[in-house]
Amino acid sequence: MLQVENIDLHYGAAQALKKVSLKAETGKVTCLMGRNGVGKTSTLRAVAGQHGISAGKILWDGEDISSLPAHARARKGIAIVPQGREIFPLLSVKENLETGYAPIPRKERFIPDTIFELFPVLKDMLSRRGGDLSGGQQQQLAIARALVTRPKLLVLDEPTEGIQPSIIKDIGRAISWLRDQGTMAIVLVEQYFEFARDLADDYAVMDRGEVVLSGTGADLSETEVRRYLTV
Amino acid sequence: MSLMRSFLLLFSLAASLLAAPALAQSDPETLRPLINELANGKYSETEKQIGALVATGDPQVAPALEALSDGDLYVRKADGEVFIIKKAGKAYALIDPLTLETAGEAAKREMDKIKVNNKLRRVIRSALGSLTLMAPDPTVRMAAAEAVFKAKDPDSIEALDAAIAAEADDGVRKKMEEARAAAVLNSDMDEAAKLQAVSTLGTMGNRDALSLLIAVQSSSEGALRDAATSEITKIEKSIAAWDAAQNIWYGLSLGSVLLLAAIGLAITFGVMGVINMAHGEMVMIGAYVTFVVQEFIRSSAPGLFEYSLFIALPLAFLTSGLVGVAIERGVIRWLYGRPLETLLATWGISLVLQQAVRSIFGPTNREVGNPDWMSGAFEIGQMTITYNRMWIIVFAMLVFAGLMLVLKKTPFGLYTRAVTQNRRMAASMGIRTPWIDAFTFGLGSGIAGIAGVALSQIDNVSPNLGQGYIIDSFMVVVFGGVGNLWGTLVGAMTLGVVNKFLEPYAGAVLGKIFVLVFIILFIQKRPRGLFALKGRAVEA
Amino acid sequence: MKSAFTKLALAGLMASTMIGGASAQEDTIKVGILHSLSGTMAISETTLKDAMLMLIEEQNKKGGLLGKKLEAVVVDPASDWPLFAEKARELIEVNGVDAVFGCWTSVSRKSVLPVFEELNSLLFYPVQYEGEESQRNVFYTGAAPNQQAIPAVDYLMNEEGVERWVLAGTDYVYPRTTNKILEAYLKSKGVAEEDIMINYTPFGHSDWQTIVSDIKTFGSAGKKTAVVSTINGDANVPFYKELGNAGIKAEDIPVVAFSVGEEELAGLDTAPLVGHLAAWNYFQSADTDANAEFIEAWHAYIGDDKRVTNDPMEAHFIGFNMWVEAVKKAGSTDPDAVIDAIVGVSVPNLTGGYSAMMPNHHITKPVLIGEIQEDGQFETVWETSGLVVGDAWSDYLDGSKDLISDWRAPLSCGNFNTATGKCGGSGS
Amino acid sequence: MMSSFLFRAMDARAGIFLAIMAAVIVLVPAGNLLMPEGSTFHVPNYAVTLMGKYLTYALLALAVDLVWGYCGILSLGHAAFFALGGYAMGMYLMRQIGTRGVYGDPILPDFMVFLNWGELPWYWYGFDMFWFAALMVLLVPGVLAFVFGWFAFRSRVTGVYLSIITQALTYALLLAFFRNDMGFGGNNGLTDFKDILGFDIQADTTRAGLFAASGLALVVCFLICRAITRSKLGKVLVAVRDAESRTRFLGYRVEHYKLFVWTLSAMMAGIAGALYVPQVGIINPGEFAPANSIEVVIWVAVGGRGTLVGAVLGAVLVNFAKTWFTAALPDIWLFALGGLFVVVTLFLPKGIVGTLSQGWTALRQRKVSEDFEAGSDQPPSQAPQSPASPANVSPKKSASTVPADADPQPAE
Repeated sequence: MLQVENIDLHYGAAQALKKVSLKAETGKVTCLMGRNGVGKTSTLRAVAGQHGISAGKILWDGEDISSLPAHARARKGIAIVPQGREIFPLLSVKENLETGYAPIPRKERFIPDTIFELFPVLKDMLSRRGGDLSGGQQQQLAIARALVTRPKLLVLDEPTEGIQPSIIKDIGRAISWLRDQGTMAIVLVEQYFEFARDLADDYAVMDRGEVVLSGTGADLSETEVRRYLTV
Repeated sequence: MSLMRSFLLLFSLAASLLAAPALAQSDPETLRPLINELANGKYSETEKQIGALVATGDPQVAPALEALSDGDLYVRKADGEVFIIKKAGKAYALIDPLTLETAGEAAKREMDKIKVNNKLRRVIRSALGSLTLMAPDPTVRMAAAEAVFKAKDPDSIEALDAAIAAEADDGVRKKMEEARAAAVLNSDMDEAAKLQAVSTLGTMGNRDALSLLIAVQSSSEGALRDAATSEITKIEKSIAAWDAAQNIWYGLSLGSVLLLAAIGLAITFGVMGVINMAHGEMVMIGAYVTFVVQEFIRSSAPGLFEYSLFIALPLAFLTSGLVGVAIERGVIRWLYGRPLETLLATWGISLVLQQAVRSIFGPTNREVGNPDWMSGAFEIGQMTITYNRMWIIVFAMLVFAGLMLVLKKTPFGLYTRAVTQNRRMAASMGIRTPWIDAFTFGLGSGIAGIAGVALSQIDNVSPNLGQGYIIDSFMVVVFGGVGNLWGTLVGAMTLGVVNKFLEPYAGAVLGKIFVLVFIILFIQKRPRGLFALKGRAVEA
Repeated sequence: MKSAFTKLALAGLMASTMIGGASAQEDTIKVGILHSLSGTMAISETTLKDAMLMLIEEQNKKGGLLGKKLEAVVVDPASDWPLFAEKARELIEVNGVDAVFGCWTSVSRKSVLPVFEELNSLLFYPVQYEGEESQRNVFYTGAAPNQQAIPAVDYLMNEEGVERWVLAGTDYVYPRTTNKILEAYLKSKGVAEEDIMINYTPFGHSDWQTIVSDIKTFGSAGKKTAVVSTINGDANVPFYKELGNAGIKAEDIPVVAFSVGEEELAGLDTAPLVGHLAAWNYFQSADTDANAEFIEAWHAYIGDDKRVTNDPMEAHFIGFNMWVEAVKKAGSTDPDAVIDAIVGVSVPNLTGGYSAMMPNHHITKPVLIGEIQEDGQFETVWETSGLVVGDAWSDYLDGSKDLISDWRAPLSCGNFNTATGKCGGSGS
Repeated sequence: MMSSFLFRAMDARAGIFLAIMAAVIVLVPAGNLLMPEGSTFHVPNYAVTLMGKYLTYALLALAVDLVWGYCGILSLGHAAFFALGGYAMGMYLMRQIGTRGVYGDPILPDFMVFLNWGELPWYWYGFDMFWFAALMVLLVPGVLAFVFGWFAFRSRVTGVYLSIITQALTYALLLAFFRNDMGFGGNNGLTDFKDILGFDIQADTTRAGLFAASGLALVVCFLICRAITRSKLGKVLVAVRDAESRTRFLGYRVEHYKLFVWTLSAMMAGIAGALYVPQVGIINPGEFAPANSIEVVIWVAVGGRGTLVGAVLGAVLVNFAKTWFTAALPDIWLFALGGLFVVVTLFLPKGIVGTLSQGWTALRQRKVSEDFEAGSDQPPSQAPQSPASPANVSPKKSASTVPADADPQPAE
């Protein structure tokens, strides 16, 4: 279980997060919502270890991981699907997937078949360069790449951004399938309300670097949340 | 070492001579006074004496002459007896110059060297040539034929005729025929014989033949002159073609030196974005490792000398690599995100390393020897290819291929490429980016180190070694396109060949200036080098 | 903060000046050593610094000079020519040295000349150079072109019968001038224009393939060919390596070098180079007692009996002893007194004779031609029967053939024109 | 609000600097000429030439700081402009020797006489006149920089590529000037100067005059640089440095701005070289050596990039250290100097002046932050840093984010 407790985060002198707290449980999808620039991505970066925090704590299965570097967190089973996908453009699809071998033991270094079942399109593209794929394909690759590390916490940052509806559906199916496996906690940052609503077990809404609403998916009140999503 | 070689040659020569059917073999004792006379007086006297020995036509005098030429003929001060000597510790082992039996030992100061200079060596060589045309060993006969060719002495035609008749080896016989042709043209034989000789030289087709034919052309008339002229035209045409080939070869050779120097930089600079001004010093460290290895081998295992470079390679890789890792861990890793400051810090490191080497090994050049397989040259047509250059080209290609293999086929290479393209994402994939940085820097430095082993074979091993290559290396990497190893390969070879084609016309200095101006202009045309990488990963 | 620093800097400079001024009154005679210990020239010059320290130490063992101990002041001009001038000034003004031994390259000497002239001090310059200079405050203990180049060419012409010449050099003033002189000299001996090939390369040139192949081609024209090499410093090692590998033997195309000594050969496997030549005024192999003593002292001082000695070291040996004798003669280290006293001073050299300081501030030297041996030493194959007087102004150059130099009164002129009878070149 | 703080800081810094310079320009020559030798206030000749040399180096560093610190052009070839200015001055000084050369030729410099040059090459014409030489001191580096910059900036050669071709430029000039056939004295360069403007170059007064001239040139160029960096032009330059393509999108002709500053900087370097030569007495192709240019960059980095005063301080400090080390530790001074560079880089990343002013700013910052907490809605931004992360700007654009602090970036 992931527990984010009262974290602050600064970019230089600018404060991006103020006492943000968040919880994500195994087998559940936690949705983080909010407008552009309210600190969602910063929160994910803090969780993945891509940016240091200046106050508060991040606990993973009870262990304080606040000061661990990103690669050590990957070893703890935390995988991120970042905003903009961040595919390695000059590596082939296969190589992109294989970068996920780094944090796992030697005997697990293979690409699980389930990945190709979730994203069959990747199977035909193994030798293509990552940079040559379409946006939707890159998004699928980014999720697949994260899955290669056998994560226990999967963090997705706006996986639907700029992607055609049919693939959004595929991605949604994949996320709910992963949740149903019950082996991982999923944190999903989303602005696309319907997509989030369909998937969320828990939710949190951010504004101006703070969490302003949170609760379980059942309580998710569209009007209240919409207030924070529309500009 | 080469002393040993000449000794072996000497003995095989002598043995073969003794075994050969006596031509004009006489009692050694009648020759001894003549040999003892060699020790008298000036070079001119010695020269006369050599003439007298050769005039006996007795092959038994050959070993003494050979030893004289090698500087191994000494005279005993006490009684004026002449011996061939062999250094045995502090004393000399004496060998009788005629019977070739050992004749005891003598202290150094009891003996005087019989002085020899280039002119005497030349005289001896041509003299030995005519004496050894019939030797049983074909290599000796070949050398003899070459010596006679150079001497162009009409008096040797008779001996050559006999030797040609008896010769079984085609190569040697061809050489003898050429030697005969050269001698014929120098004699007063009739025109038919000379025409025949001109055509022999025409088929020989190299510069030696050309110079002989030009001499004929300018000193003769009529048919002979015409024949010579037509052969000259032919040879000049073929030489021009060979010259172009030779220039390409020189260019590739220079290119592979540039490649070796630059390829490590292509990794640390091109892949990691670190401006490593201490790169040249990594090359220098590799060269000094070679020196240390050779010193160690010389003092404790002389037999391994031929393999010294193979022993030095892994050690140089490790030493330079470790220094590189130390630099990365100690300094550079604090500077990521401030690339220009790596320039500053590594410049400081390069000063420190230079001074360190100067303090440890002294400021002067150190000797790194070429093993036999790196020495000498062979010819393909009219093109001379030196072994060291050839092996360096081969080596550069192997290093390049090896590096490509590491980067393309190993997990380490994959992680390195991932880190290069997107460091933050790579870290989030669980790749230990600090380790990758250290290892990549170590790899680049280690490769610079093995480049140093190769460069020690053709250049100075001095504290300044690295400085000489650093600018060229940066030019190659930038010309080829930062971050692209193929670009580095093509860039190095292009610059090498362009340089070598300019050099004969513009001279070495202007040639180099033109190449630099060419690079400046080229970058205007393609601001990111020959093989510009596309995409955001490179621009970041 | 800036002002604090400036004050500090000024204070430091002044303090060192005052210390310098004060210690000049102490009981030592200071000798400056101005050789590069870092940068490109360190490779050659560091040895000379060590040699000077040894000579000074030995002199102190003999009781010093004028009853005082000698004290060496070492600075590092770092192969940086303007820095040479700065350091020279520092040695004379701040440290108060009485004589300076130093410089290697011509440009470093040119850089310090105005300083020595202005501050009226003494410089002993130990390296063979292009000539065309005679300065009151400078003593040239290395060879002038007539003490090296011309005898070497004579030897090749007479003994080896060379008819065709390659003049290969690094593109700077010494090779340019030497080659100019040699070209004029060769032509005066009837060598045709097309039998002379002149080739210049940049400093530190390392790819000799093309040039060596050109030499080979030039040499295959049927006439006996030789290479006169004024290739400088670091470029020699790759040059000789290429030469050896390309199979150019001394018997076919001998190379005579003016800048290659024992020190340079120490970085080379000399087996393929046996028979190539060098012209110097001293070889380590010189068979004299003085030389044996010098070598022994050197090995003891440097703690390594593989270290070689070379010609510039001998030049410092001669120059230092001349200075010592001149100071004794003058009874003072005052530069004017020493300049007056030193002309005519004669001290033993290491090749078994005496070298004397001539009025033109050059010295007399024997000229030796040596062949490279397998052990990295030279064997003398020819030497001048007597001593050759260093000629400041070449007889083979138009601009300087009328010039002479004599620093004795009443002439006291470095460039007296015998044609116009005036001091100061051809003008005024 | 913060920016006015910075400017006030800058004013204070510049004020102190100008005051010190004024004092140095007056006191050093006065101390040299007026104070009797032996007096505590006497400045020895040695110190005058040495400090004069430092001042010309400081001017060169200033020129580099202008293009690197404010415009992001890392020139590894600025010594070329310095040397060209030096050569222009050296040619004038050579022509002033007249018949006092060793051969006494009234027109040809000595090196041309003994290498048998028949007549003066055309490009030496005019250098017997000071005004012409002075013009060339500005024009030769200026025109070269203009042509070079014209091509390079128009083709958008940036970053390391630009740095390396500036290095290629100076290296090519080095090789060219080494050639004796160029007619600039080859390796020996130009030396043995006698007079400048009729004054004996070795006279104390001339030397003091040159010192003062160097100081004045430094002050004038400093004021020019400051005027530029404080103007709107200066802000555009900083924008170019920090985000060139964005500046271009905003409609600025980036290459024109760059070209202007680049050419100006080269001319300043030329002036520095021209003042350097008469004080050290020699100009030789060694000045073109790429290593020299790198050293200049190091002076700037040590002092503090983008601070002007820092460039001056760095140049003086490093050269003082070099002077001191080469005499005090002749055998091992490279360890000390090399070590100094490493230590400064690691522990004073913004250089001496940058670190000091950052410390000072940080002190102020705390106060400002408190004000901010108290109610201001405009977050303070740290001026000298690269643009703040766009986390709180537009996430859509954050594809081109600046990596986190510890990330390596390809060289600028």
